[in-house]
Amino acid sequence: MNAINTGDTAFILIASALVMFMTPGLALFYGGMVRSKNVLGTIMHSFIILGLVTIEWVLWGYSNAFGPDLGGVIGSLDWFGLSGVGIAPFKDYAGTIPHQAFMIFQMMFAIITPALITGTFAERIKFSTFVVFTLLWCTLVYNPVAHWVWGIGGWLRDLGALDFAGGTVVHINSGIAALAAALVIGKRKGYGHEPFHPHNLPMTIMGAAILWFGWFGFNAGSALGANGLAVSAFVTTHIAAAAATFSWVFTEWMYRGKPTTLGAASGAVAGLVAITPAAGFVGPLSALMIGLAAGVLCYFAIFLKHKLGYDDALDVVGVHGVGGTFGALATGLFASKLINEAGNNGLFFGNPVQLGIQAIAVGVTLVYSFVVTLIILKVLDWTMGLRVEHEDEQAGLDLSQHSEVGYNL
Amino acid sequence: MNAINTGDTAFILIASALVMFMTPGLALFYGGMVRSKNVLGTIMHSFIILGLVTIEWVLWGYSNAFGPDLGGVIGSLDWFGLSGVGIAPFKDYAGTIPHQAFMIFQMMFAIITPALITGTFAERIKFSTFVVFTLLWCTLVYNPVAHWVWGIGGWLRDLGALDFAGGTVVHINSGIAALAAALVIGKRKGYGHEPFHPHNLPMTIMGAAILWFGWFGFNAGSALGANGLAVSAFVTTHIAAAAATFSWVFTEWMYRGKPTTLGAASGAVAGLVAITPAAGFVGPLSALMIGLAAGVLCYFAIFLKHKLGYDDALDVVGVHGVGGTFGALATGLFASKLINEAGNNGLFFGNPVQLGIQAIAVGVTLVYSFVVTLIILKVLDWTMGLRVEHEDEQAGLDLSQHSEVGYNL
Amino acid sequence: MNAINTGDTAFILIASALVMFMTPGLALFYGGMVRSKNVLGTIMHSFIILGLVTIEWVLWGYSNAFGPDLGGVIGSLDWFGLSGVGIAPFKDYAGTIPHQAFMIFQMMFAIITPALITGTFAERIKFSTFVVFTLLWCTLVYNPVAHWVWGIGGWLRDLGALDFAGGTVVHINSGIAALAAALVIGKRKGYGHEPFHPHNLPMTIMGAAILWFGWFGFNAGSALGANGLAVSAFVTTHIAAAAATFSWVFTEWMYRGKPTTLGAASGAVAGLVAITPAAGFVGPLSALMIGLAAGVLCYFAIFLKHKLGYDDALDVVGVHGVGGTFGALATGLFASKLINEAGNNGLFFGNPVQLGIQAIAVGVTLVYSFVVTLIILKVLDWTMGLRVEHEDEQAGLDLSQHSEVGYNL
Amino acid sequence: MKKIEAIIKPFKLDEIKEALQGLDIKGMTITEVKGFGRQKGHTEIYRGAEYIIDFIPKVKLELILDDSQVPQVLKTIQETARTGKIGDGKIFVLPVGEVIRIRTGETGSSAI
Amino acid sequence: MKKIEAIIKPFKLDEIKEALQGLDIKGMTITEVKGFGRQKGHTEIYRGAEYIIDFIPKVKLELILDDSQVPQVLKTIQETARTGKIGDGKIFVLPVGEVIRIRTGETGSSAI
Amino acid sequence: MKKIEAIIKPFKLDEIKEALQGLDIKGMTITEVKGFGRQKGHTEIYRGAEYIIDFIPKVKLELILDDSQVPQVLKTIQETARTGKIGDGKIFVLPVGEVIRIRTGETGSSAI
Ligand SMILES: Nc1ncnc2c1ncn2[C@@H]1O[C@H](COP(=O)(O)OP(=O)(O)O)[C@@H](O)[C@H]1O
Ligand SMILES: Nc1ncnc2c1ncn2[C@@H]1O[C@H](COP(=O)(O)OP(=O)(O)O)[C@@H](O)[C@H]1O
Ligand SMILES: Nc1ncnc2c1ncn2[C@@H]1O[C@H](COP(=O)(O)OP(=O)(O)O)[C@@H](O)[C@H]1O
Repeated sequence: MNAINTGDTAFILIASALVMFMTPGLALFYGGMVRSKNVLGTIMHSFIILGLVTIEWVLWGYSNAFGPDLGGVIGSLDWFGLSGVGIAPFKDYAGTIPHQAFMIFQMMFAIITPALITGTFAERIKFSTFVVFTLLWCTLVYNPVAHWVWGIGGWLRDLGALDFAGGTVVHINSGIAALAAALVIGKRKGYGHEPFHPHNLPMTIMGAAILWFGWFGFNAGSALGANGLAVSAFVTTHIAAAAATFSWVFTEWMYRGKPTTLGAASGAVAGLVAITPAAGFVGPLSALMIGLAAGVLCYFAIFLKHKLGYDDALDVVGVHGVGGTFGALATGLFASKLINEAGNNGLFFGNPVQLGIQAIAVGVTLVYSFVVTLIILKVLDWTMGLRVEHEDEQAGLDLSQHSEVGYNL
Repeated sequence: MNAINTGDTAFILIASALVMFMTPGLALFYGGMVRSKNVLGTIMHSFIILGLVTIEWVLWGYSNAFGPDLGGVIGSLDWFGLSGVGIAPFKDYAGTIPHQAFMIFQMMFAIITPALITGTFAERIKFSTFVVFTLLWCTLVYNPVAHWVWGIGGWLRDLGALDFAGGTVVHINSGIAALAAALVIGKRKGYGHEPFHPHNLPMTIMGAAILWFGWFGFNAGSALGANGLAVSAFVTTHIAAAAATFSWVFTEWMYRGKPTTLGAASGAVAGLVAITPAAGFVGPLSALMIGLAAGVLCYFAIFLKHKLGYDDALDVVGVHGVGGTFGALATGLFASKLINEAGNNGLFFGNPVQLGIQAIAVGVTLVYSFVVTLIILKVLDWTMGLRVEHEDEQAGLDLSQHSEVGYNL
Repeated sequence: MNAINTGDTAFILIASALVMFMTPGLALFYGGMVRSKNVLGTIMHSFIILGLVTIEWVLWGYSNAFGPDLGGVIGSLDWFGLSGVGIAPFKDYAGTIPHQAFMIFQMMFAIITPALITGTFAERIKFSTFVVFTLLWCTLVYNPVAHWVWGIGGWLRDLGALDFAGGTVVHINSGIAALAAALVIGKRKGYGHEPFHPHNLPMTIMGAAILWFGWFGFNAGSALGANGLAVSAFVTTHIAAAAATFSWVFTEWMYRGKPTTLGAASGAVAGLVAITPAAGFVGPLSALMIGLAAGVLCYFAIFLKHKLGYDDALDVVGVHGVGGTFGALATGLFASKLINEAGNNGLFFGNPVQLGIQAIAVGVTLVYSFVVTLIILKVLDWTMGLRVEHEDEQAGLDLSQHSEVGYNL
Repeated sequence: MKKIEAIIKPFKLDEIKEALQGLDIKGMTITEVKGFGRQKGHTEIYRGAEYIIDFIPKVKLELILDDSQVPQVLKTIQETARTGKIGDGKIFVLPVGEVIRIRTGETGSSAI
Repeated sequence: MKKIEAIIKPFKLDEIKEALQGLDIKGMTITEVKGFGRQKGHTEIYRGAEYIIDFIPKVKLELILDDSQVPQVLKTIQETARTGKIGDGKIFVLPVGEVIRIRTGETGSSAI
Repeated sequence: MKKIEAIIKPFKLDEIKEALQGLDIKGMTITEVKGFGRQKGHTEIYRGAEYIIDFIPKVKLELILDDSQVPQVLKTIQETARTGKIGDGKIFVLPVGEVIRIRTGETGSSAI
């Protein structure tokens, strides 16, 4: 039957609104961490993506990612301009809600993913180049990877990889792209000797709170209906976020002597990242474990940049790259058919193969995204230039790129 | 049948919450744009309206706007104090949700409309007079116009004017009232030679984000159920907002050399305003076009005030007046019965008459609202005085009207 | 029948998300009122509770509060670690939504209640002791009281006490605990002669707005379905909040000569507190009256601290203690079976007994919570020490407890 | 050389800056300060508690000048900053021993 | 006439202001400054990275006085601002050439 | 004793502080100020309206020194603060009558 279920539709629409709200939430989360002269530039990265990627998604993005499969690798352009994407449900994706509801829910994921990357090149990227990068990256990286993992006929989906709400597509993908970007763009002027304090931590915490709030839409909405699975994903999402909040803060308390609020906010996001691929496949106590581990792991992962010497300004690699990878693998450990019949069992539930499949999905995404992102950025660096002038960096992106000032208090 | 549908009810309640949240969102949007000494006064305008108009709506507002029709012009007082407005659905408005759900959803519209006006007289209005103005304006302007357009028996509704979610009732209405207010109250001291920089743009952008988020409730909720129409309105709303964000920023980039974040936030609001009357009547690509046009149009519309010499402090006329008018007329161009059987076709779909009907609704609202607002304000100016004392304006509304200070950082 | 209703489930999940969002909202509400050197410490109190209490609730909290009854006094540990708390509805609590949905909705209440208390000891509590206090308080105070009032077999529930959404469990409970805490911890250094201005009122107002927004989930969600009762609770919640916003501001305008924005925000919260126990039992005009009274009453209640000489930093006693007590008693006045068949009539509807029952529930909660909180705090004060060192208080909690600074503008 | 410090009402700053530019003054430095004086402050009210705030926002202007420029500049500031109401502020003149322009190392009058 | 500049601990401001009012001091100007000295700063930690902050918030008090008032004022400030712990601050006395009250144009002692 | 006031570019502060520590300077006080001078400001654009901002953020350094330290410190500041671009700032030297250390009541050189 093709009937639209009002409860499911209400849920997915509100979930879409929540996920949309995450992108400005991210803008605040990132905006509070940069120096005050870059607050608007940083916020603008996320905000303008709302404009750009929406248009891209309507025109060709949705079609490439979810449209009729071409060889397991990409969707065709048959749905260009949303042609044929109407109100009637498209059963292969979601049988009880209008096709457009599925499309707009997915759009919000396509928006936030490139926005996540912006944390790595904050405080120094040229705005015009950034705009071009975003469009290229969505087209050449996000859309294919989304197709592989979620599209009907996508090869990773067919392989049996489990990714409930975007561990590979969103987090590993953006996290590893961020590493490529940090390497190509180079360090911020003064990095390592001048202090780079967050300029407004209440803003960052508020941003983290909005992310947490919106993530309920992200993960529970990925059940595509207001059903038991949605409830299960909602519960695991919250538990993992809380557990990682606690474990990050506790780790740094032990390790550095102080429990910090930025640590609490960072831990929350790390937990949310890690549970994303697992949310609809694991139970509450598994979520607790995943969250606790993610908080500790990501705390130490951010030290990588000091060790390896790249400047991932707002720790996209450490939180989304490492957290997402951990979550995708943890799904291969903790997944259970008792929770989700349509999923599979993980290693701890007697099915070691799943871990291998997860590792393949992770590896493929890491390699593909890293390489293609690197190429895009190198080409842009040669042609348009990736980085603002020395003096513009000193003056800050707000003045140099936007002729505005964040605060006149 | 009189059964309440849980999906529809869930959707309208959450939509009501979202629309309620828009008013504090507006408070931030406006609050960030004024000088720091007026931040609280500006926020207070919106916040106190939540208190005032709720009471007004419960007592007589809802009855006047939606109660039993008197001659096509106004609702009677039969529903005074919500008498007879209970849980059973009132089928003529919404058959699947409790009557009170419809009432509270509409209340949120009645609240935000006068709040929109406050942007025009920001930084100089006397608080006591403002309170009286708000109550008079709701009673004498908002309630009748809402009745004409949406009330059973309202004459513009019967004429066939299409206004999905409030292009005329909310935006044209508040936008033209704002023009009247700007003319009566006069320019801010120092306007034109002193700088009037926004004091906190991150706050403004956050406000715009909340508005965008809440607007999903505003427009999609206007379908009054979690149905295909709601999905369609949700999708067009988002697309238009994104398109206008992009086109405003791009326009100023070309025209003034810089893409600004205030431009992005302003563009988003302009797109949301323009799509409001059209949301449930047009398809995604029409929404894209409406959004793109709204961003360009409203960008240039705000220069009107410099040309014509009035001081519309936060550009209510340029964004809501012009954007709303454009949207209402665009509905007459792009509306299609393929999208909404209960609507009509616009000019581009073979029905030029609709454009004429839209123009009548626009014209009537413009004239009525402008004239009555002007009269109210003139009378208040003579009796209570509209504007704070010279020195109080210099000290700022926060200190002079509220004995408070926004920040002690 | 055991079928899950999608509309109800969608509603309760979104309501849970809204209530979760209240805790960071509270963090902002409180955070804006302290001095800038304590902003992070204050926000952290609420934020870390999200982590701590979630874990506590999953492990033993839910089981103690809602698990199989032991003698009317406490739930057993049968549901430790959510064992047996699955997707199938648990009919005795909520028949149309998964049991886990009920569990997670209740979790959000368990989180915000101890967060409310933190306003009283703001700016001077030791972080480590605070963490221990929170866990003890939840276990020894919140869980039993929640069981008495809401748990199957709880003795106050069986007595017939009406508490729709937590007047006793949440507000009286936290309000009176706050009084105990203020008495034990003592006044802030300089209190009474140095000025203690709010450092960021826009933040406080934003927090109040988020609280209001989230409270729709809190109160309407307490209907546990998207039904007529939810609509009724939603409407009364909004009306009371608005009425108290107005009446608080109006009272201080008359009494002190100025209508303040902090007053508007405080009034909104006072109204929301007072309507909480009554929300699903009273009609719109009763809500109007309750709200109007709450605004006036709580305004004067905060002067108590000056009279009695304790330092309840952010007025938890005045707003939540007094407002909650008033609301619980007002439920005994205004409740009507016409609104909720499953409730009862209050004094004004011919049933004076109900007022007596309400008074018992209030009295019991006041005494139990006060005494146990006092004991916990005294023990902690002797063992760990409750208060930061003199110099740490002067430096602020942000630096001394967290080695962070809120703003670098 | 002399240093002139003027405490003025903040909203007068632009006017004074323009008047001084008219005198061909090439540079100045300003600071946001708070003043306490005859002008009374204001009251703030938070949840019913009243606070009297004595310190009023002012702007401090600092200018280094050649002795010859001093009388004219004093006159201009005094006239432009004046509203005639209490709290208009003060001007102080201090002796200066040496001036150096960092960019060039120039000293004395040519460094101003 | 003399100018007195005192760098003090911020929380001492109110106390000093009151002590000076007791001496019939009619005006002063204060500025938020940061000090570097013997008193050591603090450490901040952001995502595991530690930053040592050397500059400590202080308040600068500026007073123009008649020579006769100077000794008493110095004594009062020194005594009131003193906590005995490192970082209590300094007082500097500078010569002043002229003072003008903007409102009236008065100069010299009567302008203070 | 002398007072040295230097107006510098904000991002030079750390470097200068370190250079001065090298000279065994024990204390200094800094203030955020805004400067107006040859260096031109910037343009801000809000909703299409352009504003020219003339005042540029600078940092003011204040040091009290024994006369003997002055030449060396002037040289160090001038060299370290210099970028060679317009807007590098100025150094002023003012006479000081007296210095008191609040904590101990010491005066003169030993109070610095
Ligand atoms: N003796 C003083 N030393 C330093 N600053 C002073 C002195 N007297 C006044 N001021 C500054 O001048 C400002 C204006 O002084 P005030 O007494 O209010 O008005 P008026 O100068 O018109 O009599 C004060 O706010 C303060 O900043
Ligand atoms: N030579 C100096 N020149 C200018 N300011 C100084 C000087 N020495 C100290 N200060 C100021 O005085 C403050 C207190 O000095 P510090 O050495 O920390 O303590 P103490 O004065 O008790 O020895 C410093 O933070 C700084 O603002
Ligand atoms: N005469 C002056 N009095 C006080 N401050 C001055 C004076 N001239 C310059 N300044 C300060 O020095 C800064 C740098 O001066 P500027 O003219 O821009 O560059 P430069 O010193 O390289 O010629 C100014 O921003 C201002 O703060």
